[in-house]
Amino acid sequence: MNSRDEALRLYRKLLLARLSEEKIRELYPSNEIKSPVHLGIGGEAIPVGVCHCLPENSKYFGTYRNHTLYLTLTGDTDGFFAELYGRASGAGGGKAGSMHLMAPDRGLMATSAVVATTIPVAVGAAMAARYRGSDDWVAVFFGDGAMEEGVFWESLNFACLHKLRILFVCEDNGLAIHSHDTTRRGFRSIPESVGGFRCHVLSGDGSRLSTVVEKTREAVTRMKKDSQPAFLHLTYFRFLEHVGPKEDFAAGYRPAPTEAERGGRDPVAIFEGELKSLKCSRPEMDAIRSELAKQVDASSRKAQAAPSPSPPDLLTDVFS
Amino acid sequence: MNSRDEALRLYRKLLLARLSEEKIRELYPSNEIKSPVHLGIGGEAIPVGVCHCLPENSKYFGTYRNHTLYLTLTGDTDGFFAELYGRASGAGGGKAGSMHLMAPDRGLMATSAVVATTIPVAVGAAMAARYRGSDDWVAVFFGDGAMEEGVFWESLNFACLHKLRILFVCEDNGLAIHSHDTTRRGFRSIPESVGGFRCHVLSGDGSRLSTVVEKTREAVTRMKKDSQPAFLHLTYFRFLEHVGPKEDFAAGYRPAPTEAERGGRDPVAIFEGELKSLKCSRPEMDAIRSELAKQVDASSRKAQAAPSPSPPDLLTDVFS
Amino acid sequence: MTFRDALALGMAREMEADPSVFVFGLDVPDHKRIFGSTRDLVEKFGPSRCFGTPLCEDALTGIALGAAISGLRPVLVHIRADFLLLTMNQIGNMISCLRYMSGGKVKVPLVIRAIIGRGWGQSAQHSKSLHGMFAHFPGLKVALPSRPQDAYSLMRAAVRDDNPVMIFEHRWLYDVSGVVDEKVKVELGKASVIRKGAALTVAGVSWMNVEAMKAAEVLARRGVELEIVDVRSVAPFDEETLIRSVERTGHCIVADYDWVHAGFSGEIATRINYRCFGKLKKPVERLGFRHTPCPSTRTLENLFYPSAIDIIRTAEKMLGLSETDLAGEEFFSYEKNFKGPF
Amino acid sequence: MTFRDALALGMAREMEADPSVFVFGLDVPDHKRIFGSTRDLVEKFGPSRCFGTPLCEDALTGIALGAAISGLRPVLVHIRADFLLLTMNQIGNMISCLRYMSGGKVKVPLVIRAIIGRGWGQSAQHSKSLHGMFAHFPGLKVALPSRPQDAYSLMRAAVRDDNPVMIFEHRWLYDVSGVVDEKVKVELGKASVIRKGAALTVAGVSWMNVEAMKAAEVLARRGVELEIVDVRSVAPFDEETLIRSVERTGHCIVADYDWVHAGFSGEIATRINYRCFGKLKKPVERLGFRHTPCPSTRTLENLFYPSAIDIIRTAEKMLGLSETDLAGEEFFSYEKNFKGPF
Ligand SMILES: Cc1ncc(C[n+]2csc(CCOP(=O)(O)OP(=O)(O)O)c2C)c(N)n1
Ligand SMILES: Cc1ncc(C[n+]2csc(CCOP(=O)(O)OP(=O)(O)O)c2C)c(N)n1
Ligand SMILES: [Mg+2]
Ligand SMILES: [Mg+2]
Repeated sequence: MNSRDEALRLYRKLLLARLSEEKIRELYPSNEIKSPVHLGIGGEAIPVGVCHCLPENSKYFGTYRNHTLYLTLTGDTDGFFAELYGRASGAGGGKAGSMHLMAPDRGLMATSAVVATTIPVAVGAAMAARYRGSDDWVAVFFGDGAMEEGVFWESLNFACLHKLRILFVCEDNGLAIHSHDTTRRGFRSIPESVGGFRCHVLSGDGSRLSTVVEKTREAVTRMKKDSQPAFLHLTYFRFLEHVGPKEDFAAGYRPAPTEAERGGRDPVAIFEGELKSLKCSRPEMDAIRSELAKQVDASSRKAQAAPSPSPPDLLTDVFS
Repeated sequence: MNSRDEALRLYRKLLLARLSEEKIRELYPSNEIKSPVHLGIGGEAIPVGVCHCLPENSKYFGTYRNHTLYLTLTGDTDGFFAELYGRASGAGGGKAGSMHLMAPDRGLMATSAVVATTIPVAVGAAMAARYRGSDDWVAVFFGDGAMEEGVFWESLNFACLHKLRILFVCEDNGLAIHSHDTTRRGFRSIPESVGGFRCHVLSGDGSRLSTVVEKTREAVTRMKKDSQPAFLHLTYFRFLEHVGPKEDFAAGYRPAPTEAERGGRDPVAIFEGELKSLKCSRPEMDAIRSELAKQVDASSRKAQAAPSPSPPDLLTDVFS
Repeated sequence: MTFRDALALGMAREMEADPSVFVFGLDVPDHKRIFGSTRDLVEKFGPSRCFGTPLCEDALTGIALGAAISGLRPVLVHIRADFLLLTMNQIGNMISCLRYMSGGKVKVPLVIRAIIGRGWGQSAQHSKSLHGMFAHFPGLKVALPSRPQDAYSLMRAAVRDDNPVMIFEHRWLYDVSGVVDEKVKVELGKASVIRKGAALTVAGVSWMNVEAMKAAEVLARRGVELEIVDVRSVAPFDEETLIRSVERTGHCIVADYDWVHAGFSGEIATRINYRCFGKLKKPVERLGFRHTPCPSTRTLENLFYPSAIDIIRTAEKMLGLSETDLAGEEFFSYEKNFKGPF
Repeated sequence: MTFRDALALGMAREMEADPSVFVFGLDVPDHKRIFGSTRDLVEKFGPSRCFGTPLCEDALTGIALGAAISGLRPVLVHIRADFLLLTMNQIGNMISCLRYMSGGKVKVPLVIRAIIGRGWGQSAQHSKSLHGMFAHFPGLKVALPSRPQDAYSLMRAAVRDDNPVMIFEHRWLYDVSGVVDEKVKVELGKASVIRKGAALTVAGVSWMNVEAMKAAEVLARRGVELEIVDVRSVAPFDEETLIRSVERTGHCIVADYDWVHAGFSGEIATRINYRCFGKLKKPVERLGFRHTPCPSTRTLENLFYPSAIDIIRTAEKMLGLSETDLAGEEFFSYEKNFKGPF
């Protein structure tokens, strides 16, 4: 982190995502959010950190676990909640739901509920940038499970062959739904698996926002020097169930973390620690928190009251 | 090679494939072989050598460039030529053509004209062996281009994860139709690309039958000791056009080899050199050659005279 | 017994009977057990016969094929039919035609199960049916049970079949209960008349049979008796059962659970029109999805999907009846039972 | 101008007009130039606008999508339609619905060309059509030109369209010659009456229009005039042109170039039956592939594919005519022109 200011800007992003998802957890039991929600609690630092380090006009691609990415790029809690509630004013006019939040005007080009599907699409965007001679950057976020899909390897090969300006960001929580990495990986480690490709490979703790920023900056520097794609492997801990608002440690497929473990993997708590060393006071942080909480609260209320799409809307947006 | 005898047995296989394909080259201009032919001239040592080193009950999977594999496993020139001519007595009753020659009773379980499609099928066969507790071995042959298809990586990952007894045999001619490897590969080298996976990786000159045998034996030894799949990377030179009976150096996408280069990449010529050092005389080799030439000639004539399938055959073999 | 339990029981019985049967796919043995439909299998048969996999649907399909031609009987499960689109190459270029291409030298006994998603805003990528698309490929059998007995019996028939069989299961059907007689055998490729009636035939596919039963109940109160033919199998397709029905009623609504354009409903309608030429009182009507991707929000979703109400209104129009007052009726009852997040 | 040259010219004109158009795919710029259909493009527009790729059809399709939503207009070429099965996930789960899922925020202008294989024992994996399968997905347009003018004009319309368009090109059509007027525009989604006649309507798809013209020529000699409607587009589908024709003739043969069961022929037949209810003199007949994978040997291949002879015999049956003596006729002339190896 270069400055206190920059850190506070990042903190706002991190917190906006966290508070929005905590709000979903609070509202979900009412059964009014009729969309599956894949919450990113524990993984917020990755999109926040990566997006922070890329230039303004960069293009981003994500998955169904896209809330932080959407909010980081847009700040648009209104469109976010309205979409979760399936309202006409939602980010996707009610057609998207949680899994397909997009904001092309803010660089969020596509998200998808089919694992790994946006990876080649991102490569296509990087190719388009090259084609037009623009210096746009592209980043694509995907889970560790996505690397098992063939299209990941096809896309990586293509991007490396053409030396495209793209960051492959693997958000590694060691899980695909309830399946552990050990039951899915035939390779020695994620960085080693891509080690034979002509790209920069970097790893780090994705729970630490400062690490994410550092690694992304390093990737950017290396890509500028030696123009090849970068592969960023960032680990994090998924606090909640795969889909839905709850914890599910009781299901038995993984142990519940201790309080200390929680703290050590919570990007918000960790970053608050770092803020302290940058001389940000608790009251200062609390003020930001309550300001953002108000925003989230207002947006979620507005969404609840907003009108649904009307019947003719079903038939629009099929073709341009 | 352990003995003169063994070498002569291998020589017969190598030569049977070569002579059969030379016969196709001779007959093709008559337009009576109404099947696309992907000739393996230059690559014969790979299937011949690999199959030689695996136990009797092994299962094999191949591509459309399968003539050597079929002939090595079956010796069946009758069924081979009859299938090329689309006869009822053909290996596939006229339904297969050159691209789908199969002989499950001789271990050749499947071949396919869609690149990379038999790779996962071979993994399934290896899994079946494990499931039944049998010690069958599986080998799957594919071109270098097949490694660019996602399903290769999915299959490799699955096989490595489950430590299956399978040899992935990459027949690397540096070409996919007319595209050179440099226009297709985003990785540093083929062995490096798979280096992060939990498998044994071996490379060698696939034009040299003795090298193929040596590398395969080494793979087998290593797989027995440390039960993991093996990846065998074998290079060779494709003498002819991608599909069809002709040379196509005049097309300009690659230089014609000099006579010396030809000799250095011709598995039959190379192996004849080795045979000499094993004290096999030219007349001895010539005798084998003329014996096999007669067999090939007889089979091709028989095929030309054989009856086509009859109309009701169209509708059989859809379901069991 | 519920539909989900019937599926699990059908697989369990085949696994007991034949050690070459195994069940695999993403998340098959986890604690959710594919919405309960693989319950108890890993406990009863162990992790070598019921196992989860990496995310690699294309390879898994090839692996199933490789196991099948090696003498095993794999059952591959997909939690959403949409993921079948990743496997089309193996299904269309290999599984459906490998036997033919080999001149009958290999046998391909395998089952692919896929769930048709609905409930809780599944939207465009988790809601496809695709049964008609697969029915199109010679060499595949495609079944869609809509009742627990069929879920059980067709599952058993599918596993025993020496050919590739695909089974499509609508998510809402999982909670449907019904009697399951373990001894009842159902042949693949046969339709079933699940309700007798003289006024009009409904050819129902999957969930649409439940909607049709509801429509029939409503219309019966005013003396209009629908006959409902559960198509159950789209490949092979049992034309005869349907034709016999329509020859009696002279009216047919095809209620498919898929888009109408270029879907299986056109195949059914064409065959009826051909065979009942001159005997139909009205042209065959088709119901299915509206021709858009599936939207996420409930409001639009309810317009996207066909329902009992559409069947009722279409039947009334065909029969020249006034519109029934539906004010007091309870529709979509399964949707009300369904809660998120998935 | 030949059909292949017309395809190349259509692309070239769009590439001249718009620098955002580019053409790519396996082997697109090699010396064979996709059977000549990408001729001169790399020379005229350079390797950044016409390039070959690794073997990765799934990724290529996603790459096309990514380029399209970034403001380019990609044309992706497949030398065989069968390889589209590798790309179904991107087409069915992304390309066809990304605009809808985004609530209209992205635009997807891309073209996917695929060649339908026939000639020289292509067998089961190099001979599929699949147009009906794609017509089924809302959000896609699907065209099948059968004449050089349409090859040129539909290609241009496809590249200019702001939506995903798929073009299926039958391999035998490549050698067909015809006049191409560069100024003629053809709208996507419109059928074309390519022969007028009063006796019977043939709805032809792709190559079957050539067979239908031959059949018409034969039957015309005995005074029976077929009307031929080249369907040209299966999504959107131009029902009106066809209905107008069948309303006049009262007879229709749907001649699809695909398997019949669950294929597009059922969609066409259903719509005719619906709209012309009571006006048809005979039930609509369908022609298509026999319901098997495509065999390799010529003997069986000739039984597998429908032909002019089938059209003639079906028309005679429908019209109550005796069988025409076909002894002196030359059929399959393109097959005779076609030589191996591919
Ligand atoms: C192609 C495909 N297969 C299966 C699924 C079902 N599924 C949804 S999320 C998921 C796990 C993905 O794991 P990972 O990529 O690590 O992402 P994470 O959920 O951990 O963020 C699976 C298997 C899917 N959506 N798409
Ligand atoms: C999936 C697929 N894509 C494209 C093709 C067309 N094609 C046939 S062979 C070939 C090249 C394959 O190269 P490689 O795997 O190296 O095998 P080789 O022909 O060199 O033996 C291609 C692109 C195909 N058959 N299948
Ligand atoms: Mg994960
Ligand atoms: Mg090669």
